[in-house]
Amino acid sequence: MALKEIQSTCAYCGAGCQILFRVDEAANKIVEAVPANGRTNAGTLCLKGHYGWDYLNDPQILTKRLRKPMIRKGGKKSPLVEVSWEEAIQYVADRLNEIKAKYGPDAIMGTGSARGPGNEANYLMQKFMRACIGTNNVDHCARI
Amino acid sequence: MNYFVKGNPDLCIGCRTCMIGCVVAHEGKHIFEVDPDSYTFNPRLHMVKTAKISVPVQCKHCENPACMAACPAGAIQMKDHAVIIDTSKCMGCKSCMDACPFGAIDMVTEAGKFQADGKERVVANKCDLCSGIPGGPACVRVCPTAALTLVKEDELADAMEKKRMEAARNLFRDNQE
Amino acid sequence: MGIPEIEDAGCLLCFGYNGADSHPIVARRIVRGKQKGMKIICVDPRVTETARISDMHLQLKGGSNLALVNAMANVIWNEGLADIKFIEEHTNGFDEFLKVIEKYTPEYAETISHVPAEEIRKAARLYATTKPAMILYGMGVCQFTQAVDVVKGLANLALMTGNFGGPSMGIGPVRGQNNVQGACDMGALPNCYPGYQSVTDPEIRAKFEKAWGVPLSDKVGCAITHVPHRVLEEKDETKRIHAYYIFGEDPAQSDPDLAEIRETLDKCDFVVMQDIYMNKTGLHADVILPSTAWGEHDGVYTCADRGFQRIRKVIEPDPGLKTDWQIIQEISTAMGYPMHYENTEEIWNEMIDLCPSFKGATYEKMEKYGSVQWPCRDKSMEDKGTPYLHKGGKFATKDNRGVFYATDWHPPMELENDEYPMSLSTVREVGHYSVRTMTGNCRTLRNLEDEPGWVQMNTQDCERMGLVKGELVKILSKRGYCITRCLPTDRVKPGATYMTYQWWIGACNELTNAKLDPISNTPEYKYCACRVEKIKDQEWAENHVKELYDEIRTQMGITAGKGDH
Amino acid sequence: MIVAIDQNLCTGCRECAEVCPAYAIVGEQGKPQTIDTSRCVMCGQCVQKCKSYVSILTHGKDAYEKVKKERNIPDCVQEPLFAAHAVCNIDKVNAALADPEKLTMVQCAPAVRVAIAEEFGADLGTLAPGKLAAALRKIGFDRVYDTNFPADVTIMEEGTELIKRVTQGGVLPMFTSCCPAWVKFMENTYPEIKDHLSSCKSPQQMGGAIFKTYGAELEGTDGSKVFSVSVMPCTCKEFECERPEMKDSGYRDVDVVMTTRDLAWLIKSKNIDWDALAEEEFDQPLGLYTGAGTIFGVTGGVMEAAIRTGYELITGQPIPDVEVTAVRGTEGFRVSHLKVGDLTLKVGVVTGLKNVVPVIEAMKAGQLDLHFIEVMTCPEGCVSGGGQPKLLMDTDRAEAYAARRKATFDHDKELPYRKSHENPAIKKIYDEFLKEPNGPIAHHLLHTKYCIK
Amino acid sequence: MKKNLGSFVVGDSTKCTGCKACEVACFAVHSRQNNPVGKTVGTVTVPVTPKLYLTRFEQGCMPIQCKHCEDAPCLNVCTKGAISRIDNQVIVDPEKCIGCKDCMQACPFGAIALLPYAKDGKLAAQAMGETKVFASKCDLCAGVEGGPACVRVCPHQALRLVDPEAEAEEKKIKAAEALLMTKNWR
Repeated sequence: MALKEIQSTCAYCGAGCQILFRVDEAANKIVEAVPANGRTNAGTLCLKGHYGWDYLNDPQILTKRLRKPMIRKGGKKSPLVEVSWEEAIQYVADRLNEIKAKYGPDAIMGTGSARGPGNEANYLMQKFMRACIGTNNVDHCARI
Repeated sequence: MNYFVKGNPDLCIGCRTCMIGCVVAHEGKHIFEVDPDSYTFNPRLHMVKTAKISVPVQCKHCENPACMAACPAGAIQMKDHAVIIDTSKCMGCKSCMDACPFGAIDMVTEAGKFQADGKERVVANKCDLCSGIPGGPACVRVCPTAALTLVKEDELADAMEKKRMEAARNLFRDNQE
Repeated sequence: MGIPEIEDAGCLLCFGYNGADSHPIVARRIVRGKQKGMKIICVDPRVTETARISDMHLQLKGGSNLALVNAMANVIWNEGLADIKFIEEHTNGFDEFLKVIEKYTPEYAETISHVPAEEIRKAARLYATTKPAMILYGMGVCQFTQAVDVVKGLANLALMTGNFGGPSMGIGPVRGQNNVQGACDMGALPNCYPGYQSVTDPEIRAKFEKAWGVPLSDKVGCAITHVPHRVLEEKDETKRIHAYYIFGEDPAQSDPDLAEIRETLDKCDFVVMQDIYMNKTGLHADVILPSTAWGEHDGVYTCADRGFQRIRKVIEPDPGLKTDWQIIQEISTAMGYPMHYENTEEIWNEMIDLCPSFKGATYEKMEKYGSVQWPCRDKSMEDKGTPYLHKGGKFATKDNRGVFYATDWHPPMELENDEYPMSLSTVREVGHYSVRTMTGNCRTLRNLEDEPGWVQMNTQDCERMGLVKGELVKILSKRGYCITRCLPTDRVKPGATYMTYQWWIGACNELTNAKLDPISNTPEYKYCACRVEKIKDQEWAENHVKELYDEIRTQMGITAGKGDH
Repeated sequence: MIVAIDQNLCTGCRECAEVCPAYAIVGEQGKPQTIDTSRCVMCGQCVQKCKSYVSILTHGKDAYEKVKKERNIPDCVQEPLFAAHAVCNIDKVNAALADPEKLTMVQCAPAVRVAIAEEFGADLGTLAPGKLAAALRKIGFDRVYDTNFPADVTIMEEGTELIKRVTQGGVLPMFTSCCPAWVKFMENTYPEIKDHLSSCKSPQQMGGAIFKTYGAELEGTDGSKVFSVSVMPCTCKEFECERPEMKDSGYRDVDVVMTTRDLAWLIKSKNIDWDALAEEEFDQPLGLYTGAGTIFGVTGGVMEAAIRTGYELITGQPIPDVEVTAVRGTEGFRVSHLKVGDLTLKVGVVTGLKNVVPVIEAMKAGQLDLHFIEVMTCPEGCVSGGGQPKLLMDTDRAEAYAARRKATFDHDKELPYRKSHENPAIKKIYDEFLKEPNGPIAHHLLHTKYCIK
Repeated sequence: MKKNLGSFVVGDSTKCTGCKACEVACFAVHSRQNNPVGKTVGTVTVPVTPKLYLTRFEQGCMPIQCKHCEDAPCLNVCTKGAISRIDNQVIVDPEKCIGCKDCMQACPFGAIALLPYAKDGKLAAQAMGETKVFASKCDLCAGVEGGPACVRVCPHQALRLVDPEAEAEEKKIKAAEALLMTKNWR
């Protein structure tokens, strides 16, 4: 079984360690993570770097991996109902437009994410808040 | 001589990567794919933290092992420069645990193996120097601060020889003065 | 300065930063530095791994940071250890600064910090006389209401000793989350566009309006920690927050005073959560949008020392998922502001062209060099970025001079009292990340530490209360309570307790105070008053914890019975 | 031999040697031990200590019955038997009880009533004089008398002797002589101090002498018909009664001694249901006793009883507090100075025989300034005697002794008379028979000499 | 921490004199559980049946008793289900024991003996009037106040109650401290 090697940056702290993943492409699974010779980590990893990737295999330990958009159709406290992407996107867009129309753009708050999504998604989020919604109400959990 | 893995408290940062490394090495990589409850998490070394120290403690692979002497089942043997427990022979009597002066043996459940009353088997667990695992002791390999060293005969002998020479030189200097 | 430079410092002042638990691979540099002969001064109320190997450990009382920092400055000045040439050539505001620190004699600071005056003197001398000297600080500085003041105080120390502008010197914040630096870089801040460009600067705003093709608000936005107030207490309907789009965060677990957060989410008209796992916030969200996870998408992270590094798709995501940027793009388009990016590099290229400091950090360079530390202003392959800032004593101010700021110390907002006689500080669990939706779903990390976590307490306190290791205890503040296990340790001082914040049952943020630093808006996670209670019926408590765990996991969509604890 | 170690059972642990005050147990560690009879004082502490029981596993299924037979223990007994043991004289008692010619008179030492109920499952230190009297009567003794009565006589005699020695310049300090193991030890080890001992016989022997004289008179018979039995907490009392000089009544003063444990066996062998026994009184007049006689069972008790009477004999005034707590306690050697009129009476109390050695040595060196010293061999006096119920676990020992002590003092408190000289039966016997303390009759019957070879 | 392992008592032959106080105490506290036995010898009406056994060997003597094995061979071998683990301790139910002796053979320590079973102050009888016997072994004084009686009564502290987890924890700290002293071994 030929394993594909892909290098990435660890998602678990600001040290920015480089990890080399060995991937079984056919099974679409990570086989192991080994330290790569990154600028900051110089061929070492901590426990999260070594072993913090198997959540991708969805082991059903703590929480369910989200796979379908969901809406509380009956309002607050009602159960979440799985919907199509089209419906979810349209629903969010409509509700946000409605609130923006009613209370103004500053009635909407958005967050960036200091975690997994990455810089591009953060850039787009703040652009969305600023350009599409029209507010500077965007922040993230930098302080935790 | 038996080999042993030695922790250096000056280098250890207490992160316990070694403990997981140990389990992964012994259980095999398949643990990342199986049901999370179908394997047991039994590190063979344990982090000790006090105000003065952080360092993992594990079997020293004594030359005259007290655990081996205490075992009534003949489950502990010396093999490949290590003191190794054959868990299939172990009945969990804790004699070895009581005998070990380092607290290096603990008793752990064996996933999927049961006793007559339906409870999971509990057997002695300790460092085996990753006997049979390619690459040698996993704890040494994964430690991010290189706080663990596998000590072999040559290294120990060299270190002792170096110290003897140093002592001799010092005495020689004293004698000359 | 960069992370690799740490080990070459002559002296490290490690202030409220516990690298071993928060960034083991940064801690590795500290350990290596020690082996190379680096002097370490550790300022921390706990015996951390750094404290353990340090040359001097100032085990200060929690909440006294600024008094100690000011006292160190006081000693450096009064003992003639300041770099007067550097101060004169490269800084402003020194005389005003001296007036403030005058009263912070080591003896005065001793009364506040409980660190002996002589120790403070020795530490100040060691820091001021060993070159190069570096300062690292962490959440032990930032998560106090006086956070920014202390950061400035630490900068003062570096300024007055000329420890800026070269390798292995300066001051370095070591951030908590992996991509805090990136989120800030990208302008996920209420006052800045990407690249730290102020939203109130008309010139800059004009640049972005032009690039994005719409007029932009000139008003600084709402800070995340103000959201509860703006939802619950804002009387003016037009100023109230009515919609909350939460992306890759779990405020219902990570924020202080969780009861208040839950109320906020329930009272807010429309809450959207975009995440990879069901979490506490999801229980209150109106819409949940599933996205790809780290390992399933491409992009760039910025590490703590300003290094842009690529993240890559390692495995193919579930075909039903979209990347975060795709989701945002589609909502934006649906709302009438179309976005049409094909990949992250397109987004990245738009971004760097708007940010002078990032302009040269192309994907190509990241591929080639692995890591590019901003500022990187030129796209030519020769500009490899900037390992350390303020080269030659040049600061990012109008006149290129560093500025001294000094503030007086004030005590934490909530102090110990008769009802809540102990203090609580939140800390990190090395094997878990953030609210642990990722690491908690990693088999071996979960095996190492699981619910309900631990409260670290001094052994004497434990003996007095008859508590033994592993015993379940109830811990309360005036805002709430939780159940956790007792961990007696001689690493913490009597009267102080420490908990990690990722647990559901041992959820210390049920207890923490939501008071904020007035500048950074950071909550005072590191200090509130609490009380520890013994639970007589341990069997009940064990079952209770198990039931709670099963219950929450059921809420999170996991069938009960999995994952023993 | 009164106290012996079974060679087949002894494991050689030498725990008994630890408690033997006379260093009489000899042998190699791990090998069966023997008792050096020339040193042994027969206190029975080794019997109390020994845990080397007849075991089914070690000695076989039949060993138990064999050992029981060897020791003359009643068949019904099923309790564990140990290597160190004392002689059992139940057969002799049974023979006398069966003899129609014999008038059996029994006396019980003070410490028996606070311990015997333990053998029937009662709490440690349960006070049971009423059941004790009832049980003895049920066994068939013709007269159920009490050693507490001769204890009161002892106080009259010994108190008078002390006053004489103090006021007329006799040998001082004077030692008590009621503990036979102490007397034996003195004779073995320190014969040179024999004149320091009170010439009084022990209460048991005074009782025996009185039963066969005055007691016989009261019955209109003579001493030859009387069979005198005593029940003692002590293994050495058998030795004392067998001393050849103890026959001043013209007969052997006491014919046979049973220990508390022997009596429990006897009661069981007669199928007497202890729990069902109704309380009864001791017979009059030789069973009427005071609190003073009762507290002979605990260390310091003889001293306290003597002071209660001596104070009043010397001063003619009632003693201010009948409870002389200054002499109470459980320490091995305790000294008190007491104001008795113009006299400061200096007294000492020794408990645990090993503790007497430094006292004697100090006295011989002229460093001891005392008038009167009580000596008891057993750890806390007769309540802890070698013939008392044996504890299964030594960890209960402190509790047992404390409970028995407390019961003794409680009994003292509840009795109508608490001073020996106020006992009406004492007044009566001196009026009718003994005439005066230390007088010629008393001297003949109730006093003795030591170191007679 | 919740205990996961069974505790046990071990003897120390360097201290033991062989006095059997442990055996008698063991019998005393256990016989009280279903026999009317008091604190004195005279209250006993049944044979002494201890659950630990003073053993002489070439170099001395010491009591031998059950280690409460975690994968207990005696428990595993018992076909009648008379041996079970209760609160981490391996315990024989004499009512269920039929005296098959399998457990005795399985135990590598000789910690089990076949002894008469007494109840209500009498030896329990079975068919044909034979005395019922059972596999007698240490139960760590389950239900006895104050913990193992043998440990309490030993006059020379030659018996030690081992909490293996707590002791291992202490020993680990000592071992770690030793590493601090040998860190510059090179």
